[in-house]
Amino acid sequence: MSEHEHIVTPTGTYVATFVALLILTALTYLAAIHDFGWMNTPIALAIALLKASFVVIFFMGVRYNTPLTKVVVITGFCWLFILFGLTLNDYLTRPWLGVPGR
Amino acid sequence: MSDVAHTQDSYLGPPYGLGAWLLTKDHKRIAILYLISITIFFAVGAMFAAGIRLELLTPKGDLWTSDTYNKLFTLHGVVMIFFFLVPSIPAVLGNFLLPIMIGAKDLAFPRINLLSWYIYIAGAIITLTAVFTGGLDTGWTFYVPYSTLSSHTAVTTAAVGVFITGFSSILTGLNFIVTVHRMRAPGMTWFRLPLFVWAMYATSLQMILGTPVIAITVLLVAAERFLHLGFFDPSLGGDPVLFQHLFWFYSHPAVYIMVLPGMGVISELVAAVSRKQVFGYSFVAFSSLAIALIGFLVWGHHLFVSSQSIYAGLVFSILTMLVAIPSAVKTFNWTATMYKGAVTWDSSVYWVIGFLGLFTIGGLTGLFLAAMGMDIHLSDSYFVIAHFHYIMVGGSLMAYLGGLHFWWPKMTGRMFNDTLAKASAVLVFIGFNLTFFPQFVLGYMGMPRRYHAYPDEFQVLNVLSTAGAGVLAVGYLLPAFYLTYSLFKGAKAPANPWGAKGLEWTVPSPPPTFNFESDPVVNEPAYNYNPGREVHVG
Amino acid sequence: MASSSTPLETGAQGHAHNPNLQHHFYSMSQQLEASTLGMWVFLVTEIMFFGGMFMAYIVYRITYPEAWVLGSHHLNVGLGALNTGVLICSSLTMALAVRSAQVSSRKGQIVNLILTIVFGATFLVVKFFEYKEKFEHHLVPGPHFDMTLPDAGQQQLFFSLYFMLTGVHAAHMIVGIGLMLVILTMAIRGRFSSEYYTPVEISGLYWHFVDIVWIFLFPLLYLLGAHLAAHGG
Amino acid sequence: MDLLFLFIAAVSAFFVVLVAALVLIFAVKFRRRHPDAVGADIHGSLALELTWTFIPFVLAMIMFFWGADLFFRLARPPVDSMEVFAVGKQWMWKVQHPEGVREINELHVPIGRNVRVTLGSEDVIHDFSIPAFRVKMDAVPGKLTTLWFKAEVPGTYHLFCMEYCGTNHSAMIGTVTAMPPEEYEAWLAGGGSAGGPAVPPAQAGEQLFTGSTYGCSTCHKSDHTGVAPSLVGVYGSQVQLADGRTVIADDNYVRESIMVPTAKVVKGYQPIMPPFQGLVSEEQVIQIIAYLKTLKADAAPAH
Ligand code: HEA
Ligand code: HEA
Ligand code: HEC
Ligand code: CUA
Ligand SMILES: [Cu+2]
Repeated sequence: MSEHEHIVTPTGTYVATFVALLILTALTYLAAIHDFGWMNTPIALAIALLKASFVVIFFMGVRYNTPLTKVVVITGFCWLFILFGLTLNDYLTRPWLGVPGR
Repeated sequence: MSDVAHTQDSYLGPPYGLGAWLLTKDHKRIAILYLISITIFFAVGAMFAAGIRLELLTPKGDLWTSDTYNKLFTLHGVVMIFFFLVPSIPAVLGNFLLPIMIGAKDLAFPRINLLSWYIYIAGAIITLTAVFTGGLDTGWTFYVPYSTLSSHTAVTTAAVGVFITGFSSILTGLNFIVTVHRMRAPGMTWFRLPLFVWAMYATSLQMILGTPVIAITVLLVAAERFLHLGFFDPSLGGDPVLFQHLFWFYSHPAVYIMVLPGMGVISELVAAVSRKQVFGYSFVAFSSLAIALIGFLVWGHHLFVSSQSIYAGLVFSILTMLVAIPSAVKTFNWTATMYKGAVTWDSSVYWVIGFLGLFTIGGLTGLFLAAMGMDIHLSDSYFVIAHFHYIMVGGSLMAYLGGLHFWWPKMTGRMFNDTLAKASAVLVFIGFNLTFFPQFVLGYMGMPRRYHAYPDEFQVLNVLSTAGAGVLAVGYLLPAFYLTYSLFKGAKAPANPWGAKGLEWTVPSPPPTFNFESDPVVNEPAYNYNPGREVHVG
Repeated sequence: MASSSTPLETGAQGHAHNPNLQHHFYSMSQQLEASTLGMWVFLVTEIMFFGGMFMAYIVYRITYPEAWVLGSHHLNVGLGALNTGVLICSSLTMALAVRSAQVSSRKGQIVNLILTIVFGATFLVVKFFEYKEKFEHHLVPGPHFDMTLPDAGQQQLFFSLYFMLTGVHAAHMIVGIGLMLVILTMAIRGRFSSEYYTPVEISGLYWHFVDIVWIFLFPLLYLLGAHLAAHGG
Repeated sequence: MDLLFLFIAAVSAFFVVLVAALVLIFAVKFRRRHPDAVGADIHGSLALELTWTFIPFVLAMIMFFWGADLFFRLARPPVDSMEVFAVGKQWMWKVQHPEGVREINELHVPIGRNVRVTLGSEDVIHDFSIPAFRVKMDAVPGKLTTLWFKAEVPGTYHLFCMEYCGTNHSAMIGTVTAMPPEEYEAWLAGGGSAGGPAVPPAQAGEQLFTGSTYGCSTCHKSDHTGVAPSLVGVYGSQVQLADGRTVIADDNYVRESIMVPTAKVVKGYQPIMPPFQGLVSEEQVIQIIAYLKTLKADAAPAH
């Protein structure tokens, strides 16, 4: 693949990613045993999302991939949110109707 | 171009044996494998339809028991949708044509292509096992909790069958997407792609994004039934409506999976019969993508009377209205394409006209259902049945048959009897309207679907409908005869019998194993019937 | 649209002779790009596949927050965390295996692939003991579920989703290990080098994806209302 | 609704005829006159594209607003409706009138009066549909749903179960009889067609609530002295929940509070109420709700 200059990630990057993931896992746990009220879940998800992005960007090498790959990844998440969003659009608005006369 | 000396054998040539076919990696041979299998399934589904129509001749449920009737319409729906219409155009015509149309030697992943056929067959066999080990009586929609807690039929087996078949569709979609992105011939830019390819691309997007959800959903149903896990069980606090969301998240896009390929075929046919550039190429191309996208946002229109929140209903209703617009754009563009064309009166144009008429009716009646207040009355009535048969049978199936005839000479190297083909198209058109138009009226009068027996006043229209099905049957049986006949006795087809444009018409009929004698290079837009000036489309 | 890379720019130059080039591709780079794109598209379908279950999870968690916390307390956070670590290790070795292929180090590939498989197997063993524990405590939904628990019905919903999510995830691990065994044999035979390492690369993508799923499963299943437990709730 | 139907039908007919006519005219007028003829070199027209995007868009929006308006009117029963309860089970409808009269697969209603039907289901999904009145609603197990209608013309009409529910789905049919109010009163007084003791649902609910089987009132006292909130005036009010949300106490909230009390815990109370899932039947839930509705804040009952 000489003409295609496929970049080889240095081992150091991988190890750094690995360490970061472990630290974030510990952080997930620490965040969970603290009471942040309703914020607990968003925090947990934010950390998970961060971890996932590390894996996607470094381990899976999206960094060096074609723009198309990035579009594909983003599409995947968008569709997931279509599924979540429009379904919740039902569940979260159900109580709005109330009872007759109110 | 077609007269170059053959340096390769046609794909139909040696090696012949069964093994050479069953282990082939050639997209054209796989297309033929699919053609044979889905034809069988169409016949199976049609026999179920005959069973339904015969029962409905009389108001009393006298031909079958109600359990049998329930199995009939369920299996009719399951077979026709999952095993016939979803794979029909993509897996047969798409498989055969897509690589040739873009100037590739094969799909990106030939082995996966073959695998997807085997998966399809495996799913089909499992589902057929269900038919013989208790049947299936849930309706093709598998609604819980009936399917999980109440039905005594082989729901688990059937669910696993549908689950498996889903992967066949996913793999086909995946293959097409990668092929369109990565395998185009030099000079085949996105805006030179035939519109059929655009339609297949949009369809594939829906297949890969939607199908996994139905797969997991039926798996949940199977697990709830078989392993006694609980996902939707109301006695545990589960919500049956959640199932409906998950089901329709796929199954609404699935209806576009079923119609977009048909639209693609019609775009090709309209151009070829008029010998003219498709009017508004980029609008037709992008409307396919628009349908693919918006099509994912409207599934809740199947839940208007399901106790879904009425506010959610609002959102879904307005989006449904929006998704009708790209279809309208397409319809008008096809019509405009014929303006000042050089329109042939070969059989192809019969299918095109049939499609346009029936699809328009089917689509417009969708609007009745999308208008929420109206749907309250029409939902789950025969109006819905008529709506979707108009689109799926009048639209997609008509387009499939049209495409099959149009490319038959290319696929088999033989010409069929054009007069009989016209007769078949006319019979299908008449029979179809006779069968399904009365159902609109029935639905408006309030006749519920999935009814084995019905009140007397609906009988006249039902008899009409059954009679129509008889005519329709003749219309469908006819091609089976003259197409088979053509295989043996038909005249040899030239490379381009219709004088049409497109890479597939530059190669011999039937095409050689690697499609092209030499690597094709494209330097003109699609449908360039008036060569001479490079055009911008719009 | 990524019309950028016209598939043919590389044309039929020297490497058309690479024995790994399939006949219908023009060049190795076209082949590699097609395969990776294929795998990414497949992973998108996987996202949607798990998405259906996550949807059910979200809906019921909103509806029955209490039961979800109660259910979560029955899970073994220690084992869950251990498995998270194990999977992260396996992801590292996987990434290194791909790298070894890229730099044509056969030994590196073999060592790292074996490690990946070992970590994967460890994960499954731990999972097995977790499942076993659930069986013993009558936490498997169905007729044997411990109905004396508060909110027994809704907790069954939780455990159904727990088993389904982790079960499907475990099934993916098993497939992944199978895949790795195949890749390992190919690596031992010296099939991969900087010239050709597509199979290693795309199996790696799959493996990492399975890891990502777990990254979400861990907090969503094991750590709900952990702060309540920590304060003796 | 029938007006809307006519409107869409007219629009549809117009477009079907338009498309069909154009296609046929073009196909004939521009038929191929020479085997090698090709069509004119026309590629498209932005103006036309915009026109035929815009016109259908406007028409579709009219349909949407019209349909949505109708739907909202049908989804929200007027306050003064008479309340009938119907529970679907494989394969029949059990109907109960506010005065307690019961019927099966039949529904008698007075004309000129808004009738609200509250629907429950004991097993699978059914659908209560009266095509002549253009109404239909699923009866979903695990929740309560409603629909309403007003009969104008005396007569008998079809009642269908319109959601597939198994073997005898097509036999889950009945009749709706609309009769002048006086006849209806007489019919009620005669104990309906089924006969049997006529205990009004609200009264039955009261017995359930205060009786010893479930013992609701041992905890729920009307004077706020119990371990549980007083349920006087709760129905239809805003309830503060322990997790900070507020919800309106509608049918489904009350139903859920009985079946799965921990799903939504009232602020200031411990989640000690036992779940009644599997103990209290759908019909009894409906009766309890009917009773709770009578507990208005101003007129606290005696017990
Ligand atoms: C190929 C299949 C297919 C296709 C393409 C469609 C297309 C559409 N469908 Fe259909 N539908 C089904 C198959 C399909 N449907 C099936 C199988 C069911 C029932 C499933 C079951 O319950 O078993 C169903 C059910 C169904 C329902 C639910 C009914 C119910 O159960 O209560 C609704 C409601 O909104 C609906 C609406 C629409 C609309 C608005 C379109 C639109 O996309 C149509 C767009 C097309 C046009 C509008 C025609 C062309 C336009 C013009 C000529 C210009 C004029 C246009 C305007 C003025 C806007 N469909
Ligand atoms: C691709 C999809 C597809 C196709 C091609 C068809 C084709 C046909 N369908 Fe189907 N249909 C569905 C998809 C499809 N259908 C779906 C999804 C449902 C919903 C299922 C559910 O509710 O779960 C349904 C439901 C359905 C019903 C409603 C059943 C009910 O709700 O009770 C009816 C009733 O008339 C019907 C009729 C027909 C007819 C007459 C044909 C014709 O086109 C078929 C023509 C073929 C023949 C008629 C058979 C061959 C002829 C003979 C063997 C000769 C003898 C026959 C006679 C004299 C009649 N279909
Ligand atoms: C052991 C005592 C107890 C019994 C018995 C009991 N409840 Fe409750 N109930 C409670 C408590 C405590 C609450 C408040 C906390 C909560 O919402 O769970 C409550 C809440 C409610 C609510 C929600 C009230 C509001 O203000 O929103 C309703 C409705 C209700 N109960 C109905 C019933 C019915 C009907 C019965 C009998 C079938 C019943 N309860 C039996 C203790 C009880
Ligand atoms: Cu009850 Cu259909
Ligand atoms: Cu739909």
